[in-house]
Amino acid sequence: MTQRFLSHADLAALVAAHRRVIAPVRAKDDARQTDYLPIRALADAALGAALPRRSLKEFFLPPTEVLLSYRQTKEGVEIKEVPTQAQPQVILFASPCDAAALEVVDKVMDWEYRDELWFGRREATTIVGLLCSSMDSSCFCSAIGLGPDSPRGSDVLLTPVEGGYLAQVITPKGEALLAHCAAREASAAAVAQAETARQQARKKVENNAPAIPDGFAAWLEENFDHPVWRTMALRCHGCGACAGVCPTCHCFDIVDEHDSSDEGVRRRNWDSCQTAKFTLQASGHNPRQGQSERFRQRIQHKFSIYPKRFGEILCTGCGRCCRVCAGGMDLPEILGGLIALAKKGQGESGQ
Amino acid sequence: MNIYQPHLMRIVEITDETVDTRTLKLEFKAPAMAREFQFCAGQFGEYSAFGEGESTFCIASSPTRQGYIECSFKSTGKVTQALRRLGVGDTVGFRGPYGNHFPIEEMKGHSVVFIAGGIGLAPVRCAIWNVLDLRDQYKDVTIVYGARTVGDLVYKRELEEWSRRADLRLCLAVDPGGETPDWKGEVARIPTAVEKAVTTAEDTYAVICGPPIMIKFTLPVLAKLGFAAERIYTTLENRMKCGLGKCGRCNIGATYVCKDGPVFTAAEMGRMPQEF
Amino acid sequence: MKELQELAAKLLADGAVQVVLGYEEGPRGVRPAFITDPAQAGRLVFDARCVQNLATYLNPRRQHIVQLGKPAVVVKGCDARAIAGLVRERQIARESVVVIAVRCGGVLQRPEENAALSSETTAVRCAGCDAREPRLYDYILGELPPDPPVNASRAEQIAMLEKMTPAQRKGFWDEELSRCILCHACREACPMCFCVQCTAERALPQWIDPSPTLHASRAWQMMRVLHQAGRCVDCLECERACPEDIPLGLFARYISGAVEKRFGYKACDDPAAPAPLGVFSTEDGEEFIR
Amino acid sequence: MPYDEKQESDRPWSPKIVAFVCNWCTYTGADLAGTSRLKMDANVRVIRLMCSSRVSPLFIIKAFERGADGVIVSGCHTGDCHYSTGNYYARRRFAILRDLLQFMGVDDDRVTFSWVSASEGNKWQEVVNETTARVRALGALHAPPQEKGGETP
Repeated sequence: MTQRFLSHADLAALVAAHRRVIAPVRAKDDARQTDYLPIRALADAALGAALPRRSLKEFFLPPTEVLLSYRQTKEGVEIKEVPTQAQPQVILFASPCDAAALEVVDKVMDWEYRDELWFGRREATTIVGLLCSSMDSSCFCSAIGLGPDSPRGSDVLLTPVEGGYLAQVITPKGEALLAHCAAREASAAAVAQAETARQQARKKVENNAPAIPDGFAAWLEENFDHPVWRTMALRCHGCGACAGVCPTCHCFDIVDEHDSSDEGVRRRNWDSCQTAKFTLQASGHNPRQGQSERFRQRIQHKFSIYPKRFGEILCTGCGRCCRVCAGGMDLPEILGGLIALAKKGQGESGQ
Repeated sequence: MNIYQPHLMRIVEITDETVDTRTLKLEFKAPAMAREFQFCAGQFGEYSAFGEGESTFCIASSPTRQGYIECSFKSTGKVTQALRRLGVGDTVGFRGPYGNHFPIEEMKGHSVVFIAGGIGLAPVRCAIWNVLDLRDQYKDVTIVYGARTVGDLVYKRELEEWSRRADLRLCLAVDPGGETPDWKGEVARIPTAVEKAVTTAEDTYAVICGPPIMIKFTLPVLAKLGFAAERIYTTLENRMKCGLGKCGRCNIGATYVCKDGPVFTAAEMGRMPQEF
Repeated sequence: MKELQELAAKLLADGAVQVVLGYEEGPRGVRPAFITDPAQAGRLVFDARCVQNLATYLNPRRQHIVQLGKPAVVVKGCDARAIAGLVRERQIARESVVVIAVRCGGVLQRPEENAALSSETTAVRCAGCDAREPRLYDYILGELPPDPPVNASRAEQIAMLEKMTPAQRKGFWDEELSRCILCHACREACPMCFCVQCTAERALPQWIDPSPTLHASRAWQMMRVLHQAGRCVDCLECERACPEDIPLGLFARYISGAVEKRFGYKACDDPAAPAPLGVFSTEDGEEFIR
Repeated sequence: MPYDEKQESDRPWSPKIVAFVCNWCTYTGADLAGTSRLKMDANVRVIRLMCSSRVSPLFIIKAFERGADGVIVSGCHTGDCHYSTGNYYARRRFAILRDLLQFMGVDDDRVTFSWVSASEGNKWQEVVNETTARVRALGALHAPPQEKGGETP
C-alpha cells in the first residue's frame, strides 16, 4: 500500500475535475445531520460532522429503480432494456463502514447470477474513504472486525494530517484517480501523525460492543429455537426503518407499475424482512408469523446465514439502526446479550 | 440483457383445471430460445403478466416434451388474476429455469411413488411425465393423488389417461365429504390413501408435494413404510421475488429455496429450522 | 418513580396484570420496557425523556405482546387519548388494560440530549397540551408539575406554510417527501394505525403505488393523514419514527387544527366521544361547495 | 413512463379533469346538459358513482397523482340525497380533504365540490366550464415523475 500526501488544493482540484462527486453535506432540514449528496466544490462537503443519515447503498441500489419498461403493442409486448453501464462517479469522504458494506454486499450480488445493475454502478464508482471521526456510542464497527480506519471497500483512504491528507492508495482504481495529482511522498511526520489519529479513532469505538467471537454464526444457527428470541423483539414496531438506513440490507421487492395506457415499468424497491408482507404467501400462510420470528431472521441473516454462505458478517457496525429505531431496539446490546449466551452455552458444553 | 429481464412467451393453449386453477401452455417467441431452452423436472420460473408483476411457479410440463412449457396456477393475487385475464396469443414474460430438480437420473432403475395433494400435483406432474416418457428405465410407478373435492382435482384428462395405463398404479382420493355420487376413487385423506396404496419402500423413491399439513402427516406414514428420509423428495414454494438468491425472502435458515431448492429431501428439511 | 415501581410490582405480584408496559433506562436513553417479573419493577423510570406513546403496543394485532397476558400501561395524559381511541374504535376493551397515568410536566423534543425543558427543548407537541392532568386512568401517580415552557416552533412553521403560495407549499412538500422511502414506519409506530390490511398494501385495487416515487409518497402521506383526520391523537410518533426526518408532525398538527376549526372536535381521552368524521351536522359549513 | 405525459407530450397541453358524480342527481343533470346540447369543454371525464359519499378521498388523490390537473366532485343538494344523509357525511370528508390539499400545495381552484340536481343541466355546464377555465389558467399540476436516489445510469 502506498502512502501519499494530498494537499487541500489537490483534493479541490480532484473534485473540480470530476463531473459527479458525492460527499457528506449538511442536511438542509437539520444542520446537525449530514447526507451523502452530489457536490460541486470541496467546500460543499461537511467534514467531521455526524455520520450521514443514509448509507452509500442508495448510490448502487436506489430505493426504487427501473428494471425494464414495456409497451403493449398489437403484436404482443415490447421490452425496453435499461442500460447497465453507469455514469462515472467519485464518492469522497466515504465513511469506512459504508465503504466496507459495498464489498460485503458484492458477494450476494455476484452469487451465481451477476447483478449487472449493481456492478455497473460499482465499476463506475471510485470510493475515497476518510478516517472516521464522527463515531458515537451507537457505533460498533470494531466488534465486526472493521474500524474507523478500515480500508475495506475504499479505493483510496484518507487520514487528515497537518495541511492536508495522508492518502493510502488501495486499489488500481484509486491509483488511477490520483494519477493527475502531484505525487508527493508523505513525510515521516505525516505518517506518524496519521498513525496516532488512527489509534485514537480506534480507541473511541473499541469498547462500544464486544467483538463477535469465533463460532458465533454456528451458535446462532444451532440456537434458532432458543427462548431468547421470543421476547427479544417486544419493543420492535416492525417498521423496517432499520433496513432502510442499513448499509448492508439489500433485500428488495419487484413490482410492475402501469397506468391505464399500455406502457409501464418493472421496478425494484427496497424491502424489509421486518414487515409481515415480506414472506406472506399467496395462500395466506406466513412462515414468519410474528415480530419475534421476523426479528430473528434479521439477526440470523446478518450474523449467521450470510457468514455461512459468504464468509462475511452482513453488518458493518455503523449503528444507524439504533439511531433511527423508534422502539429503542439496540443492536450492540442485543449482540452483547447473544454473545454472552453463546459463551455461557459453550462453557457449559465444554464442562 | 440483465438478469431480471424476462423472455417473451406466447400463450398457445389454455386449460381450465378447476374453477380457479388454470394451465397455460407457452412457447418462446424468440426462435433461438425455443430451440435451445432446456430445464429439469422440478425447476421453477418467474412468470410475468406485464403491468401487474411476476409470480413464481414450477414448470409443470416435462423436459422430455420440448418446444413448450406449461404452468398451472390458482388465481389468488394480483398477478395470477392478471394471468387469468390473458387469452391465447397473448404475451407473458418468463425468467428461468431456476433452482435444483428432482433426481430423475438417480431414480433410474428404481421404483417411484408420486404423492400429491391439490395443486401440488403441478411440480409432481412434471416428474411423472418425465418418468413415464422414459418408462422402461424405471421399475414400478405408483401415483397417489388427492384433493379436497372431486372438483379440485387438476389435470383430469391426464388422470383419466393414467388410470387406463397398465404400467402404473394410480390411486385417486378425495377428502370425506368431497366425493360425488359417481366417484370411483378412494374417500380418504392422503396419508390414509398412501397407507393403502403403497405397500413397500423397497428400492423405491418417493416424490411428494402438497399443502404443508398434508406433508406433515404423510411423512410419518412413509417413514413407517420404511422410506429413508433421503429417498423422500419434496418441493417447497416460499414467497420469492427474484428467484436468483438476491431478494432475500425465500430462505429457511441458511437454506435458500430458490438456489438450494426448491427440491429437498425429507432429511434435508428435517435439518432446517422449522420455519416453513 | 418509587410510587410507579411499587405499583407495578404490586400489580404483577397480585396477578392483576401479567405485564407492565413502561419506560426503562436503555443503553441510549429511555425506551419502552416490558416488565413481567415483579422483582424487575425497579427498572421502571418516568421523566421528561419518556416520549414514546406506549399505547401503540396495545394494538391487538401485536400477537407477541398479546401473548404476554393482561397489560398495565404507563401513560401520559396525551397517550391516554390513544387508549380512548382504541376503546372507541373497538380495538380493545377498556377493562382489558390497566391504565397507570402519570401527571406530566412536558417531555423533550430530543430526549437523547437530555436537556432541561426550555422553549427550545420541550417537545413541540406539548404546546397547548390540555391533558397534563390525565382523566382516563385506573391509577394516577405523581403531583402535577408546573407548566412546561412552550415550544412554538411547530405552530410557527404551520403559520409560515400557510402564508406561502400553493406552488411554494407544493415545493416544500415535494422536497421533504422526495426523501420518503415508503418504509411505512410512520404507520407502524402510530397507535391509531391498526388496520389488519393497510390500503397501501392492497394490490387489488392498487391505490398507492408500491414504489417510493414522489407521486406514491405523496399519495401515501395524504391517504394516511386523511385516515387519521379526527382520529389522530397528536402524539407525533409518526414523525419520531421516520428514518428520513420528514416533518410528518406538521400534517398531524395541521389536520387536527382543521378538524377542530370546522367541527369543534379535539382529540380527547373520552372513549364515548363521537368520531368527527363518523357523524355530521346539517349545519356544517359548505362555503367551499358550489 | 408510467404516466400519460410522455405520450401526450406532442400535443398542446390541455387540462385533464376527472369528475366524480352521483348517480341520482348530478349524473342525470349532466345527462340533461348533454341532451339539451349545452356547450361544454371536453376536458372532463365523468365517473358515475351511486352517491357522493361513495367518493373516497383516495379517488381524488389517485386522480391527481395519476395525471389529473383538476377534479370535480358533485352530488345531490343537501336534504335531497337519495340515501337521505350520504352527502352530509361526504361534506365533512370533502371539507377536510380540501384543507389537506390546500396544505399540500394543490390550488383550491383545482378542486370543485358542487351540488347539482337532476334538473340543473345549466349549472353542470357552468361547473364544467368554470373549472376547466380555472385549471387551464393554473397549468399542469405535476411535472413528469423523476427517479430518486442514485441516478439511473
